[in-house]
Amino acid sequence: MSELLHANGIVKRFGSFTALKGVTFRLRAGEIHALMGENGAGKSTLIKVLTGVHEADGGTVTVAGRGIRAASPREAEAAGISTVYQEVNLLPNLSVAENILMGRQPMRGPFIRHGEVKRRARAALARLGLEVDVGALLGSFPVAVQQMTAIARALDQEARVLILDEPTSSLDARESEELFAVMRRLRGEGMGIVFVSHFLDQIYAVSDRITVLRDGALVGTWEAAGLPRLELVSHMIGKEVTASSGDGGVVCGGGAEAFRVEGLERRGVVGPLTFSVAAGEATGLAGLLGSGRTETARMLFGIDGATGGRVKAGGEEVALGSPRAAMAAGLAFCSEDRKVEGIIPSLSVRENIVLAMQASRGVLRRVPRAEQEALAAKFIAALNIRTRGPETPIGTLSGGNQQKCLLARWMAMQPRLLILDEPTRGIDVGAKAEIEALCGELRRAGMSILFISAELEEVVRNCSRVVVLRDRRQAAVLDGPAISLRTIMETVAAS
Amino acid sequence: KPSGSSGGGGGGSTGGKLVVGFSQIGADNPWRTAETESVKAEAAKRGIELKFSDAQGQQEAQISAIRSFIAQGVSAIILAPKVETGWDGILKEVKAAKIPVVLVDRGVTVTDPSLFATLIASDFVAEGRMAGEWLVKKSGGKAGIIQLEGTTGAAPANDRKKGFEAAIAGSPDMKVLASQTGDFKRSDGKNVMEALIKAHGAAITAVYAHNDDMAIGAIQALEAAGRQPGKDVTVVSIDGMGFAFEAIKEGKLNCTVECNPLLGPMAFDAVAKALKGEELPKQLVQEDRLFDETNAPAELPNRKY
Amino acid sequence: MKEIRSTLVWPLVALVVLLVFNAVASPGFFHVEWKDGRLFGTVVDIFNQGARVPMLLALGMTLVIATGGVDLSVGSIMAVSGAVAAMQVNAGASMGQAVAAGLGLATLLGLVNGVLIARVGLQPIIATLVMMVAGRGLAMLLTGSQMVPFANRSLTWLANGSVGGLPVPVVLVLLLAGVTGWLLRRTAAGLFIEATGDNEKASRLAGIQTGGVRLAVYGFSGFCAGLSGVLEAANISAADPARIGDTRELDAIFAVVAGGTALTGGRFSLAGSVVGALLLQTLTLTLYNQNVAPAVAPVPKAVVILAVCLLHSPRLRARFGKRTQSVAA
Amino acid sequence: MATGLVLVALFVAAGAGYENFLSARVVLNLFKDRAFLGVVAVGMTFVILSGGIDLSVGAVMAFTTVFLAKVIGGLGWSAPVAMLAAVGIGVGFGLFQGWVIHYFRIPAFLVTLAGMFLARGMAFVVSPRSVEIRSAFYDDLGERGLPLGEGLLLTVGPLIYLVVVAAGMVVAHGTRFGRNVYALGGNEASAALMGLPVGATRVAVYGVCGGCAALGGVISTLALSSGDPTRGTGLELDAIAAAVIGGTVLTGGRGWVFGTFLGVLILGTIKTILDFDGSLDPAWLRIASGGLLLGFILLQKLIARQRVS
Ligand SMILES: Nc1ncnc2c1ncn2[C@@H]1O[C@H](COP(=O)(O)OP(=O)(O)OP(=O)(O)O)[C@@H](O)[C@H]1O
Ligand SMILES: Nc1ncnc2c1ncn2[C@@H]1O[C@H](COP(=O)(O)OP(=O)(O)OP(=O)(O)O)[C@@H](O)[C@H]1O
Ligand SMILES: [Mg+2]
Ligand SMILES: [Mg+2]
Repeated sequence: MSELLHANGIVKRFGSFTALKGVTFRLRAGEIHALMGENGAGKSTLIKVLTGVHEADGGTVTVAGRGIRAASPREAEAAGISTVYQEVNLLPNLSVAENILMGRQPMRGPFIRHGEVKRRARAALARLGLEVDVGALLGSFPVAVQQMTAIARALDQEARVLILDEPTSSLDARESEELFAVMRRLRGEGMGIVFVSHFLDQIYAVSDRITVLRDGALVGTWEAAGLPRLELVSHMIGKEVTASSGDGGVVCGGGAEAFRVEGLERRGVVGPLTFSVAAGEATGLAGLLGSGRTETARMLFGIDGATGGRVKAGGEEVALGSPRAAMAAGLAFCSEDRKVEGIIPSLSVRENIVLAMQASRGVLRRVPRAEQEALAAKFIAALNIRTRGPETPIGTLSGGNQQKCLLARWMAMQPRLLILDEPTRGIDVGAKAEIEALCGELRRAGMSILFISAELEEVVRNCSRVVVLRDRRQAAVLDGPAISLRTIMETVAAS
Repeated sequence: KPSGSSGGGGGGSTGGKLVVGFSQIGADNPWRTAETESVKAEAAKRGIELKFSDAQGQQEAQISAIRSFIAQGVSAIILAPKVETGWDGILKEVKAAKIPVVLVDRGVTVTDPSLFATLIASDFVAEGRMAGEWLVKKSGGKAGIIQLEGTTGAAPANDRKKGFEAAIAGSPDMKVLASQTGDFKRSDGKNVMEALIKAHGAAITAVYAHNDDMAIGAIQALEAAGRQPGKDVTVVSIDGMGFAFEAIKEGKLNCTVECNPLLGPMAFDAVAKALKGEELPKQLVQEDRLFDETNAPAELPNRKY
Repeated sequence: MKEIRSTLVWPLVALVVLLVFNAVASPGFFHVEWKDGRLFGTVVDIFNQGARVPMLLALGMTLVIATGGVDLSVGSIMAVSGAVAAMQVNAGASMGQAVAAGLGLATLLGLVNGVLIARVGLQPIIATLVMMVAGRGLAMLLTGSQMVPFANRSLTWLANGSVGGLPVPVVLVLLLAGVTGWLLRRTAAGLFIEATGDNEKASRLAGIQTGGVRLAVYGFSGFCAGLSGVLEAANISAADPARIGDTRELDAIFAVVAGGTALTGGRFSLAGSVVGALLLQTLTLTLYNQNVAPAVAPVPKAVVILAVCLLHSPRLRARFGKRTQSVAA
Repeated sequence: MATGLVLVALFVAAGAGYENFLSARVVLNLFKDRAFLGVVAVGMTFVILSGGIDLSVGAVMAFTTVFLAKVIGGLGWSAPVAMLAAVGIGVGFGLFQGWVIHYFRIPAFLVTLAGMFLARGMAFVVSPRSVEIRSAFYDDLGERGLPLGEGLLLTVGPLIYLVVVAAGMVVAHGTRFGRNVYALGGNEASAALMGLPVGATRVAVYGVCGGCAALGGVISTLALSSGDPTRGTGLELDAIAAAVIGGTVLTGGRGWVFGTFLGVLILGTIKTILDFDGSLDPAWLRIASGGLLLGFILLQKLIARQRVS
């Protein structure tokens, strides 16, 4: 099979830190090639070197036998490489259609054919099974739609190489399947596809070969069919792993009621919802894309105020008019949109972690520096955050590690109810287990968790109660033994 | 209420009252404020309705104000032009609407002298010259001078500099050590003087400021540096504001050349004549007097501004 | 901390270059003598004149810019507070009362800016533009557009006196800068300001009252401008409502940006701004000292600004082999 | 949208309050008097949309006016050649600023602040005082225009203004360059990752703005037949205000050229109202113009909010 892309001995340094240590990577025509590794292993960095975002400090890249020195994404695109980056890198101030066709708009003389732009955008999204108003601003859509838009943009280019950096991190099963179908078809047409994901199932479902990176170095490349899962994970984390049951089974219900949501709604948007959250247990919110899970969380946390209903804690009604009020009532909310609503990019890891705690204490009672450092050190260790140190700007961390810092921010608050919206988005297998374990600990300490995830297995594994949403309304509340993949799917799908 | 024709045109008046538009450059110094007050007071005295516009230093704003005056159908326009050039077009429009224009402060260069009725002017060059001549006489033709210029590019600054430098050109020992802008401000005058004292030290024997405010600032700086303004440093300025007279009385300022801002009465006299259709001389030059310790104390009680 | 220190280097380098130029071009530049119980010399002037306006304004402006805003109204607020203080002493108030009145009103006007921005949701440039125009009007209204001279010794002392040989404004402003800097780091205010400027949405979701933060920084900027206005009036024993502080907002913004605080908000450096202000003042006095004709003075000014810019340029620094880290957006 | 409504409302209100206000002449004057500002503001809109700012426009305009006066009057160039050269210089100056901003990654604020000083200084070097322009071409052009009846004439300046606005709208909305400007202002990093020509767009935007500033200078000389090195002080603030009032967001990426057009008219209307009133002293005049501006923006916000809900 012909080789499409060959990266040889790539070295990339950020200051004194070496993110890639002589990585070699080959992509054939007509294959789906998975790129695996823990958070911070260097996957995104390798991709950014291939597409000219970062200039390599060493090594060469050849595309279809020709040496290229992609100095910019523009040139990489011209060389036939089309990319979906990990952080959705689109333009929220432009329409969905424009985002898909930016730079490649069909023209009539010097003028853009706007109608044609929309038509092509609609077609590109339709290939992924998505139908939205392509004229609306991208920023008005949730992360998942934005991610689909980014994928549609990449698919619309006539490229020989397609690079997808965690494209499925906020898609649910159905969307992911649509994407895989497209990927398989493109593979059939001879395209080479690089695919990054932390979902092992997905990796094995689509990829032909797997390359593993660890700490910026190449571990090896294998045929997917000949690489057992356990061995793959061992390569990733650099340790022998044996099959372990994991203690992630369903935590049984029966805990005392900690919070009670009564008829909470935001008229025209979501609700009404009525359910209770038990102390020391996780309650899941399940539903399809756009079913209103995020909106429920935002309403609870007082970001978009509720128009009706109430929330009671221990029988007393709590005021949830603003994030601050919600925090005072013991709530914490970790947003799914880490780039826009999560990280403060130029502040350090330490500052990002203590931020919420500091905010709740107020301006005058500064968290002492020693305490800040202890806290940062504790979470860096506990969540295994890959950072050069607590003073590194969070913006320079890998996506998964940023997510861990945000989790740390809210765990440090020791809230009574922790709302996690897609907390494991972009997080590697090892870290997922760590986070689940940590949640377990928090629960045992009496904290309640409201858990939102597109990964139903995760919901099933962690939650003792699941509120199922359909069309922005509460469809059912499943309890304890009633929770299973099948029951949730059935409730979601019922009409 | 009676309304003028929307196409403009002269002779418009409201409620029998004469309406006159006054386009002023700005309100950025006491001299100009005094001028504005004088025009306003005179209008009130004569029962004339005054449409006042403050252009905040922009010629374009003056032009648009005049256009508004035309649209409102005023009977006459008093204009204190920011610069000399650029008035041809708008004054033609005014003329087409048959509205007489009285210029105050300074003239304009126009192709057709009939575009304005008359000019009630101060001659900035002459003011500078008077100050220069006085200083030459006072210092015996030998001085190390600091010149504090007005706002860069402003007509009074340009002209007062020109007049002064012409007056001292004949005396080779009259040396301008430094010439820096104090932006017509007291604070900037003081800041600049503070700096220049350090740079030129004892060589400074005279200060020429383009307005009284900067002179006062310079005096403060000189005193702070242990010099004696009015005695070992001769201080000359222009405008003749009340506080300058007081400074002369205290012996700190040596001389100020008056630039009379009280143009209101003359301006409205001219307006009245122009409206009656009388032919006016093209220029009514204000007589600017010079005050020093000999005649200032006597004048002080008469100062209204 | 390390980054902040490294951003401070470049304005300092520019300042040193300018000082070296002066040392060569005008021999008396560094001459400082003891006269009437105070230090006297060009360098003292740089600090004194620099403290009264650019430094003070830059102090407030730094925090405003750190939140991603800008304050165009500082010049007009200077006029208001100067006028109020002058009128108060003329009406028989003590220096303390007069200054308090001036600063109080100035802070209030700053807070009005803050309300328009944080509560009403106007863009900072527009809200403070309105204040710039209306504030000037207010100052002129209070004074009938006239200069307000006064003869209060203690008020005049504020700008012309000296403490231990140093001009009072220098002592006052450095003290204010020091205390502000210390407070910002002792409390969480500095963190909140930087977080608000860097990512307001995320900060709000983390529980920071970003509205309150913005309100406070505009209030503080008003306070600094007020103090500057009082000192300027005290300096010439008169308040100048129509002209004082005119266009000085640009000086302040320049000082802040030259000092390494990005206009887009986020990380800030008070020390950098102070150095930036000194740089600006040194430049001004250099032009006086070299007797550069006022008409062409803008040209060397432009050259120095460009030079400072180039020193800040990551690209150029990379050329010189300095290691830099870039923060992914 | 809201801006337009507010403008109409203001006009009607003022018409009720002041006689002769609601007339074709007043409307025409609005265009005549603001033509130069309007053109400059269109250029500024592009810069702001790209996430930048240009403080040099007023100084560039001033330089253009004295340059024209000098080369036409002093050196005897033919007026059209001189105008082309002037606009060329403006574009070149803008391109240079854009290049410095982009290549050296220096904040636009600082670069264009330096540009402002530079252009202003050069204007004073060309001529320290205002100069007349005597030229048959200017006299001729002054008489020409689009007759609107009633003896009203839409002169060349306002015509250029309208053409520039129309062209600006088409470019911003309908061309790749225009869309790239929005992309750049929306998120530079994303625009770069999308493979858009970030550098070329940024440099070009400042070129456009410099060209508009120079064109504003040309219009200004057409209206005044003179050059003046002090002209256009504070113009940058007016231009920025016009854009922002018109709905352009200062952080870039959102806004529209037509909004700026309305913003310019709003600023003009406020000024006209104050001129028609004519009874305010300078202090109240400033308070009133600040107050009117604020009232305007608040009203606009209110209407915009009502429409959303
Ligand atoms: N711009 C940057 N500046 C400094 N360090 C960086 C920068 N970008 C990435 N790094 C560092 O390089 C390392 C590799 O990051 P990269 O984003 O490639 O990881 P990844 O494998 O994609 O991880 P994830 O699965 O979390 O997305 C990380 O330690 C990160 O902190
Ligand atoms: N498939 C879709 N098509 C169109 N609009 C969608 C779609 N999905 C979500 N939206 C938009 O998203 C908003 C509600 O989504 P919300 O974030 O509440 O859902 P969610 O259940 O949290 O989904 P997820 O987090 O998986 O994106 C609505 O404004 C809706 O317009
Ligand atoms: Mg990654
Ligand atoms: Mg969601």
